[in-house]
Amino acid sequence: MIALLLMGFGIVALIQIPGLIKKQWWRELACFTVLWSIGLVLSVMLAMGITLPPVSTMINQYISGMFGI
Amino acid sequence: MLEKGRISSFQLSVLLVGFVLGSSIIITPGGDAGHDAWIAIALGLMEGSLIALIFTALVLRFKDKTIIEINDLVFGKVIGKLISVLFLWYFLHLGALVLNDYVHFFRLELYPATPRTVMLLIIMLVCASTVNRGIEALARCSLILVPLTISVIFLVTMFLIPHFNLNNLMPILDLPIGKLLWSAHSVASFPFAESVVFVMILAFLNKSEKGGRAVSKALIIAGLVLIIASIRNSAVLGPMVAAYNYPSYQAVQVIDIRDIFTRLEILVAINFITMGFLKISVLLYGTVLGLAQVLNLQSYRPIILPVGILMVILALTNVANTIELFDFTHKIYPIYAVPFQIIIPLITLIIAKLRQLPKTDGGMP
Amino acid sequence: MKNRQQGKISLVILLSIISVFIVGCWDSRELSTLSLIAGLGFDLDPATKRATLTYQSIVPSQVKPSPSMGGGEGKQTGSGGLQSIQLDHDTGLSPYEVLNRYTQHGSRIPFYQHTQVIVIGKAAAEHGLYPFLDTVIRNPAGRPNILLAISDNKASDILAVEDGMENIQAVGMANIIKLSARFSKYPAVTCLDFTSRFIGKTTAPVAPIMGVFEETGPEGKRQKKIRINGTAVFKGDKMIGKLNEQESSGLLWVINQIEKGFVIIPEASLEIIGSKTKIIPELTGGKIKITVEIEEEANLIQYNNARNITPDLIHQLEKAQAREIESQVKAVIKKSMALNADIFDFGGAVHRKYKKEWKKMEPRWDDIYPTIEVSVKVKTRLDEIGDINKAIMTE
Amino acid sequence: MKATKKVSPVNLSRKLEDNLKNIKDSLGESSDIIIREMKISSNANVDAAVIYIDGLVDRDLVSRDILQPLMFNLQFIKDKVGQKNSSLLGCIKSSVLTVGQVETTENIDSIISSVMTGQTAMLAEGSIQALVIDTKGWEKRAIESPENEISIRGPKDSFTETLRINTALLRRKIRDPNLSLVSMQIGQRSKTDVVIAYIKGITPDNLIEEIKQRLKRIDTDAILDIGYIEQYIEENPLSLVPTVGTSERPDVVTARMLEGRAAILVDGSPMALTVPFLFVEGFQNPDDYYARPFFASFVRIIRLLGFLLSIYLPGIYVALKSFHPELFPTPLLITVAAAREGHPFPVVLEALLMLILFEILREAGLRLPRSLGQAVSIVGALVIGQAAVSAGLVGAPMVIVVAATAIASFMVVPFADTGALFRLIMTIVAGFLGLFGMIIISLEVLSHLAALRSLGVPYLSPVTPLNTSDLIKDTWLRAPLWALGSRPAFLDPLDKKRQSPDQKPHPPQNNPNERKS
Repeated sequence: MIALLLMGFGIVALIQIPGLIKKQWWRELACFTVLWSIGLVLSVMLAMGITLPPVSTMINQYISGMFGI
Repeated sequence: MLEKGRISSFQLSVLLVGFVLGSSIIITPGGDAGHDAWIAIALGLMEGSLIALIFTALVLRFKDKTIIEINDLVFGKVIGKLISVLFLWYFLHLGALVLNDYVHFFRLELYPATPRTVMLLIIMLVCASTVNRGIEALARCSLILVPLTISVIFLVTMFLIPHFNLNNLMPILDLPIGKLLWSAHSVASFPFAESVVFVMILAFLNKSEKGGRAVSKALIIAGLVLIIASIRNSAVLGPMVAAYNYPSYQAVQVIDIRDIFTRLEILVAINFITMGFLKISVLLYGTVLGLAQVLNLQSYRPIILPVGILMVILALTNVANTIELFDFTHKIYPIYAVPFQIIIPLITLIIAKLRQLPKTDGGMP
Repeated sequence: MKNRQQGKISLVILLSIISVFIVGCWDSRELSTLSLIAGLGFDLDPATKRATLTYQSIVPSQVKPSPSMGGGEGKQTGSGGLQSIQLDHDTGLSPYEVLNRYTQHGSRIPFYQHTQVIVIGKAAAEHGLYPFLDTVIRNPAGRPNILLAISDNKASDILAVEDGMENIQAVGMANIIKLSARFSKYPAVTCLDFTSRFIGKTTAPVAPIMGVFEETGPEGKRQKKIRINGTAVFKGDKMIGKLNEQESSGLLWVINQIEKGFVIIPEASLEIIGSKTKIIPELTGGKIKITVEIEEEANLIQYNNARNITPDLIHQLEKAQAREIESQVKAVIKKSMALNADIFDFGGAVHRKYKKEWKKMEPRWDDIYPTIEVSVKVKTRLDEIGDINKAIMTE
Repeated sequence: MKATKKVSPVNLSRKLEDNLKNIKDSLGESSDIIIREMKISSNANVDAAVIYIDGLVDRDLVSRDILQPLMFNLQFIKDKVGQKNSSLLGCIKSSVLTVGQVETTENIDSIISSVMTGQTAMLAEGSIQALVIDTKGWEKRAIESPENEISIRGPKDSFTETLRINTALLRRKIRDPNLSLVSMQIGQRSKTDVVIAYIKGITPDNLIEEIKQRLKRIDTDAILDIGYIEQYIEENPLSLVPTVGTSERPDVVTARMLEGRAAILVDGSPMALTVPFLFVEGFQNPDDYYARPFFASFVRIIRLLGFLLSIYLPGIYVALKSFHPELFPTPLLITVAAAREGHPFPVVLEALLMLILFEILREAGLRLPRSLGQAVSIVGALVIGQAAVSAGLVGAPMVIVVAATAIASFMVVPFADTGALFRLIMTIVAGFLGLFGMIIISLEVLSHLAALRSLGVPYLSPVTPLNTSDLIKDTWLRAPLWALGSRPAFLDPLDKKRQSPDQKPHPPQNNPNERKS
């Protein structure tokens, strides 16, 4: 599962990075890498069975608390 | 300018119709108003149009500028960027919610065994490749998909006319007024005012002075389609309309014309795929373009795929289960969306007016 | 440059989508691995509370032996020697448990989307249908327009009858129900109709009742046949009574579901060509009065007396017809008052007209309903008198 | 990669011998190169030579109109030269040669290239000029009726391999001096003549500029067919759909030029390219314009339907059978299920098998000599149709589906190849994710088509971006000719008006011949 994931992320990187390097868009490359890494870390966590916080549910609780619904 | 493409006001209208129909084509809004849903939609349409008036006025005031650039101008670099990030979060989250609806529907009705990750990835890939082709391609796709969808809706409604029982719509205004207004507000916030994402797109009109009319026209058309769908569902399904998750899908299952024109519910599913595709694409486009502008990138294309992946991850972890999703969309979302849809654009507009921005002396600030 | 980049990306995307498809086909349901359920029967043993389901599934290979299959023995067609359906039974405590049990003996996955008719045993109907209805409605496989029928005995008996012109008995049963509704004898009720009435709280669901009767065939063989012989009346999810033939027609008159059919009066038979019913509630001094207005149009198709037909006679026939319809309607109203089951949706009519007062009335509807004063007004019109304008024999 | 001996632009010298040696060196030893040396002038004291390539020139022309006058009119030449004190060659050009097109040149390079294209060069001792006489005339195919684009009512001529004939065919249709034929040569070795044909004042100038740019960019050794050009000038070469139109019919090409497109003709190819090529053009046929409008519109809609059917039908069948059996009407399902019973393969495999078998048969039937092709189709029909079904390998409904698809796929010729690929993709996808997958792939294709441009014109116009009047008048519907007042706006022609309005024919107001009744 994780291998598949890494492969997928690898393909994404392979499509994008050479073009960016060729055009010398370093800023874009940095942004891409940061976003890509966040995605990678999160999805590896998901694949390893670590539950990430359910965002909408948290917002739900927060707003419910605020308005007392 | 990150986006070189320009779209006409007509294309914008059609794209906006597609966007509004997006997921509301299957989750008919105002469901908690029962058979009065169509009144709720009509009221919601009014409120939504007022909201749309705010953000179109804001964006069209600054020609050729997206909300991100406007924020920088109005609030200054630092606060502006902060507010922009809020918007980006809203677009991303909304995209994830639409993805959730998408996957929930298909896994419930047609593909119970297909992993949700796979479905999400497939949809995201298609949307990403469309966004990669730019706003022009997206607008042109909508020009084919939206008329098709609307004609399918009308066709299906025609087929359902024999099953209409207009008694099901009576008595009109059965609901207590407070409940109805709440329902109307939730309709306004669910499909109509979500069009606030067009603050990213209105800048690319080739004739920006026509933008306001294009937006209101589109909202009205989409509202009419939704009203027709809602009346149809109530008339066919009777009191069960409030019980079903996907009334349109159930209503169409009733069609049976001489054993041949029957089992047409796949048409509703297809409508949802295509309109959902437009909605997700627009949201992804907004997020990606906005992020690129916040970060001062030269092109938004390199970050499409990573942002798409983040949207998928958000959709996967958004809620723990379906009932939480419904709970969120019905009860919390109408409140949650208020700042993004109304408050921030309104404040920006007021400040822009007070500071008399944009400066008309021609020089680019 | 940009184009080439885009082309490459879209090619990669296309390829990856296709490869994703190839990796897995999770929801593939090959037709030859499915057992197509045509009819479903639900029985309940009131004593043990155990549910029994009867499935009538289609055996595709026996439906219509295709000529190219070229076989010596399987050549005969029609429903003669070949069994094109298969019956299975399962029992268990809850409906879904029973459904689930199918997999213990079935060689194919059950597929419910083509279910034509659901038959419910009398005992189950009297005991309460909620769990079963919930199964049907909640499950995406349960289509809203599956026909419902109540068996006057056990559902499994009905599904076991081999009769009719159809290869698949369940299709035949569905056709019987549809035909009787088209000729305005008994209502055809789908799951959607049933649950809509059910969810409406004050309105009582109805469903046609099917029974098995035996008759002697040409060679002295006893043959079992199916016929509809009444309408079941529910209160909530429980069956509380039964309408006979006359009352069932009366019900259809009131709820405006007369399509075609016949009105038989002593001296003539009349074919209905159109009818429209209005239910007009009136609230005066806290009391509800309901007027049922029926406007009907018919053709004369048989006249028993050898007399020429005159305008006066037509007038008389119209009146006689109106009396007949009125008596049917009155009969069913009496019955429904006796059962205290609002099968006509009078509650809905009141709601539509007096929505404020309804709020107070709704919880007490059971007390109010039997006290409602119902008046019936029937207007009939006789139009055509058939191909002859003179009696062929004079008295 | 220029391997030819590069002939430097050497000017002719006064000595004939040197010139001939130079020319011989560059032309090499080839048996078809004829260098005829002779003596002209009254006392036959001037050496001269005529150079041509046998087979490329009209032999009659050379001997009757060049050699004969040169050798027989010796006295005349001498008189002339003497009288006017003019040059020998000038005199020959003006008074002796009875050929239409004669030019003078001073450059060996240009002499050689002219000779290569079938012209005859004449050199004379003591002259630094040479005459290049147009004597082109080789064996060529006559104009025949079109083979691939059949029309019932339209003209029956088609392009041939000879460029001049093809341009003449265009000229004959449009006798407008504004019909411009810009020619250039492409191909390091082949030196193929390429002509861009367009109508000045209709076709936008930037389009012509763009085509010229793209043609100039081509740097290859040979252009053997118009297909080479096509692949070099496409905007998105990786797309599955063609963005360049081809036609073998002069009437189609002229019609497209009149709408504001440009045509590219290549010597040696019986086809013309037209650009820009849009999606809707694939569904238009010359007969649509020659026949009455209602049937033409009907046929166009049928074509669209057939095209969609040919792409989606096998996929839909597979998807319904293996993913969504609930979508069949019950009676149909029972029939289909009965027909499916006992077949060994999954439906996808069955469908793919039949589709690929069909493509094999099609290709084999196409390539084989005509007499054998018949046999292939008979055997194929037997194998696919009868045997496979009765052997129980393939269900009978599948045969119907594939057969219907096959026939439908031939309705829209420009997209027949594309359609075959899409059909396979759709079928595979349908076998793995049902209708959902098919829609997703369709969306991907749609967005690809929406982004595609042909020479700058959006591929899906006038449907999207929408141009209502064009959409209604000449896309899936075809308005009567008198109503087609303007040229398609999406091509952005310089002259928008095609004809004067109000041409709707009507009965005469007061007809003198009307019978008194």
